[in-house]
Amino acid sequence: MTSHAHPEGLPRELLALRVAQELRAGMVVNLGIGLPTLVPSHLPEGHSVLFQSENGILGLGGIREDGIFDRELINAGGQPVFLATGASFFDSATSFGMIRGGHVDVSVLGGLQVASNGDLANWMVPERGGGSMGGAMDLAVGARRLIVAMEHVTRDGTSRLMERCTYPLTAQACTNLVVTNLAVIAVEPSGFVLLEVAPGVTVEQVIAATNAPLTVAPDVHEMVL
Amino acid sequence: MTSHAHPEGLPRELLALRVAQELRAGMVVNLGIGLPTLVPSHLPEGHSVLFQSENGILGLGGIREDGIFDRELINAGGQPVFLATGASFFDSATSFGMIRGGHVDVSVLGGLQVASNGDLANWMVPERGGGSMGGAMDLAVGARRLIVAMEHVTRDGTSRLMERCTYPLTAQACTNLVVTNLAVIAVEPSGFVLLEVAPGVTVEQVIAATNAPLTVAPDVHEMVL
Amino acid sequence: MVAVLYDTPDDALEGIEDGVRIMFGGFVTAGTPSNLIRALKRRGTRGINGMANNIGFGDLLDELCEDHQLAGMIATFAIRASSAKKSRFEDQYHRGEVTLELSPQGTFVERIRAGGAGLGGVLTRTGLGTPVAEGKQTIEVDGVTYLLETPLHADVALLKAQRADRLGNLEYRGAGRNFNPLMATAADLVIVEVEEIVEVGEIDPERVGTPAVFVDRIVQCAPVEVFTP
Amino acid sequence: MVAVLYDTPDDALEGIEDGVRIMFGGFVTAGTPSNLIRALKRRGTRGINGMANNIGFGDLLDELCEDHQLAGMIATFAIRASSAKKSRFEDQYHRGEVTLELSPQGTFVERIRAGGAGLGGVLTRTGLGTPVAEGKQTIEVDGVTYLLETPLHADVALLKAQRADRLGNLEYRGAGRNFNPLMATAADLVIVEVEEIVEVGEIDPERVGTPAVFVDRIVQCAPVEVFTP
Repeated sequence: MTSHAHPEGLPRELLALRVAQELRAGMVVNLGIGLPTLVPSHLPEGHSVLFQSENGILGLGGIREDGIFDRELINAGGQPVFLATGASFFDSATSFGMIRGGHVDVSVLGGLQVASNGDLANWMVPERGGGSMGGAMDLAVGARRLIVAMEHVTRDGTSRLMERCTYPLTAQACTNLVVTNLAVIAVEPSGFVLLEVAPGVTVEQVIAATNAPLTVAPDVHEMVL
Repeated sequence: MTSHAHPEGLPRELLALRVAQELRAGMVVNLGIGLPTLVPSHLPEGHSVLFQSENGILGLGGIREDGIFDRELINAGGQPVFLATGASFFDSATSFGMIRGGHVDVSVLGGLQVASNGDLANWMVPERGGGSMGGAMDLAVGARRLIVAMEHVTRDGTSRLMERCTYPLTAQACTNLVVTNLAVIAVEPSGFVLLEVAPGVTVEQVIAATNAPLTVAPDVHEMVL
Repeated sequence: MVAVLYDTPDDALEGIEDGVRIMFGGFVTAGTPSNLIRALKRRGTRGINGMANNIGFGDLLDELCEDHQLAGMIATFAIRASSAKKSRFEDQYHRGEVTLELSPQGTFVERIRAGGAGLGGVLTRTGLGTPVAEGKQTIEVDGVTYLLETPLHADVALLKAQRADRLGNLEYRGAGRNFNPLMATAADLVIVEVEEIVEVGEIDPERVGTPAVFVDRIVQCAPVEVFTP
Repeated sequence: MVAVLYDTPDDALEGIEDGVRIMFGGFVTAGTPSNLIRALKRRGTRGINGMANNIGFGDLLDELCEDHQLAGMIATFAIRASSAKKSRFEDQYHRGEVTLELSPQGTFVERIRAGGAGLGGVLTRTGLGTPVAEGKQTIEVDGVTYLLETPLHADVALLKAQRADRLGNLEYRGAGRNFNPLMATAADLVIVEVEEIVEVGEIDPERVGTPAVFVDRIVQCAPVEVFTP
């Protein structure tokens, strides 16, 4: 398979918008590095989602783009941020107690591979070696609901959704929902269930881009963006 | 043995003074409930001993006796206290991390029984049942040096220093020094070593009041109070 | 979730039923939820399995024994080794009407922390060679033996802080912290009495002792007058 | 013990020898002891076994690789899974010149905390079924399997706080806390750079983030300018 076999689907910003739609007022949400950090800008003005940042902030505001850099006020990706009203600071032990103890409602992580049993791999490409899990393993184990946001296929067209991950795992059976540029897919005990397709993408194209059995939900429909 | 068989020795205040002499500038010291709380008033003016209180204070000042009671500013015995300059507050997990982690130089605890192998019993009288160890077990295990301050014999004249404790233990082999109304006794690998006697008390009287072998140090002398 | 404000401590206890497991914050008088304890007494909830540092020692928990509301306690300070003074709890303990599990204070708070932080237990040397170790598993790590102490959870935590904002952020004062910030993490329903409630943003983010995520209900009231032991 | 004040970060490192185990506070730019890291580079200490959340990611630790000062790292973020950007550390890792032990971030901080708090280890579900669990003991508690992760200690901790008083009490600002308060408890010698040193009593007891008991040396200096990654 080459990338030409698969449709483009959503650009990154719309993928982030679709993830943002999963968040509800009052939820405590942790966003991983990379694509997930685009999510907050797609929430409505005055939303009451409380963003947790693993480096010790509850009530993270938006990313600061006015050129002012405060080294002590950054998100987990090292970017300068604003604080939301009602924010608080704490150390890393408290932060991961919050995460591991099940006090975070939703974690949004990037992914390299997701298996139909919910396994996630997102911290190491074996060909490169080494790797970096940061807080991802704790988030995958501890968050009440895990959303993985990623491109559906790799640059060379290989599906990132498969029966069993071939990369080292982040955590077992942890993924609840996968949002990709092509589709929204739930991870159920029975495996992947296709809930939504991106505008202009067909169910058949998603099936073709997924390297695992895919149950099509009876009410499968196009994403409303 | 009846109490008439043993001398009176030091009153409580002088026992506390003798314990105070063990403390050095800059030490971090935790004082147990009861007799140990009398220790600070026997330190010289301007001393720099830093008192740790297990309920979450480093830099405890003296006991407040002006009748003003602030419910959030008490020692581990529930008594109102002043703060020393440079004090800090923290939660109980941090407090016991400090204690258990070996960051307290000296712990002074009351005792019911001390054995010649260093075992301490101080939280339960079996005839009464129940008991209360509070923070004593953690202090006995975690403090770098444990001083037990107690009366040498019970009201009915039975020695509190013995070969093996008969009461349930607080911790094993934890006691470094015993300061009583009759004597100062080190706990060495070889057992009890008599270092000092109280004014007016003889070495023979201490031996008679101790229900375990007692090595007399070559330089045994009267306490300098 | 945003914390819900209640008008009275009695209202704040709505839904609490017999047989509940309750963590009580506080160390003697400091950080003790005195109004919530009195409200629990008025409510008459029975079969309570309580967890608190102390009972019968400047707290108001012993009053729950007047009407036999307690089924048992996990505590560090419950029955004095010396002193003639006896609490109602001690009487009921000796008559076999309440159970008592004593936990060393550093172990007690760490078990609560483990319960709130998703950890499987606590490995400590505290309690080895004492009755505290009886019936418990020991684990060897790098040649040193540790006691395995299990996490504590509760259905409800009754806590006290100095101030709260309307989101549920808590600010503590002095030795009022003690077990409160840990218990806030380890109970399904966290109810906090505070001396003052302020608008969101009025508590300095640097001074928040318990972030809002842990707090479900808050009620403002002046502490009950208690006598120092 | 009262903390000792040093004039320069270079002086503050006196006595540090080759083969030392060092914990480095900080998360990317926040709470990173940039002056102490630069001083360590100037000092030329070699064979360092480091522990830090990240290396090569907005910190200055990768500079220690220029002269091959590092023997190995325990870290949570060391080699990017994606991105073409390679650090010196990554190059040396691939050439087998440095070792790397990756620890999940919540496990890493809890191992440090255990090391400082006299606990025998950490029981966590994080890492089960992943390479992190390889060769490690698992423990069953109440029917649930946990991974046993061992405590971390260091000879030296290099930390950063906003302010210190002359006793050694530390006040942190913003996300500058991160690993610093935990590492302060887990090293034999704790050296802290701060932006300001004040008289004892000037830091509000309610705002002390690390009590003086944990701090050995302090030095005042403006943070090194670094670029956000």
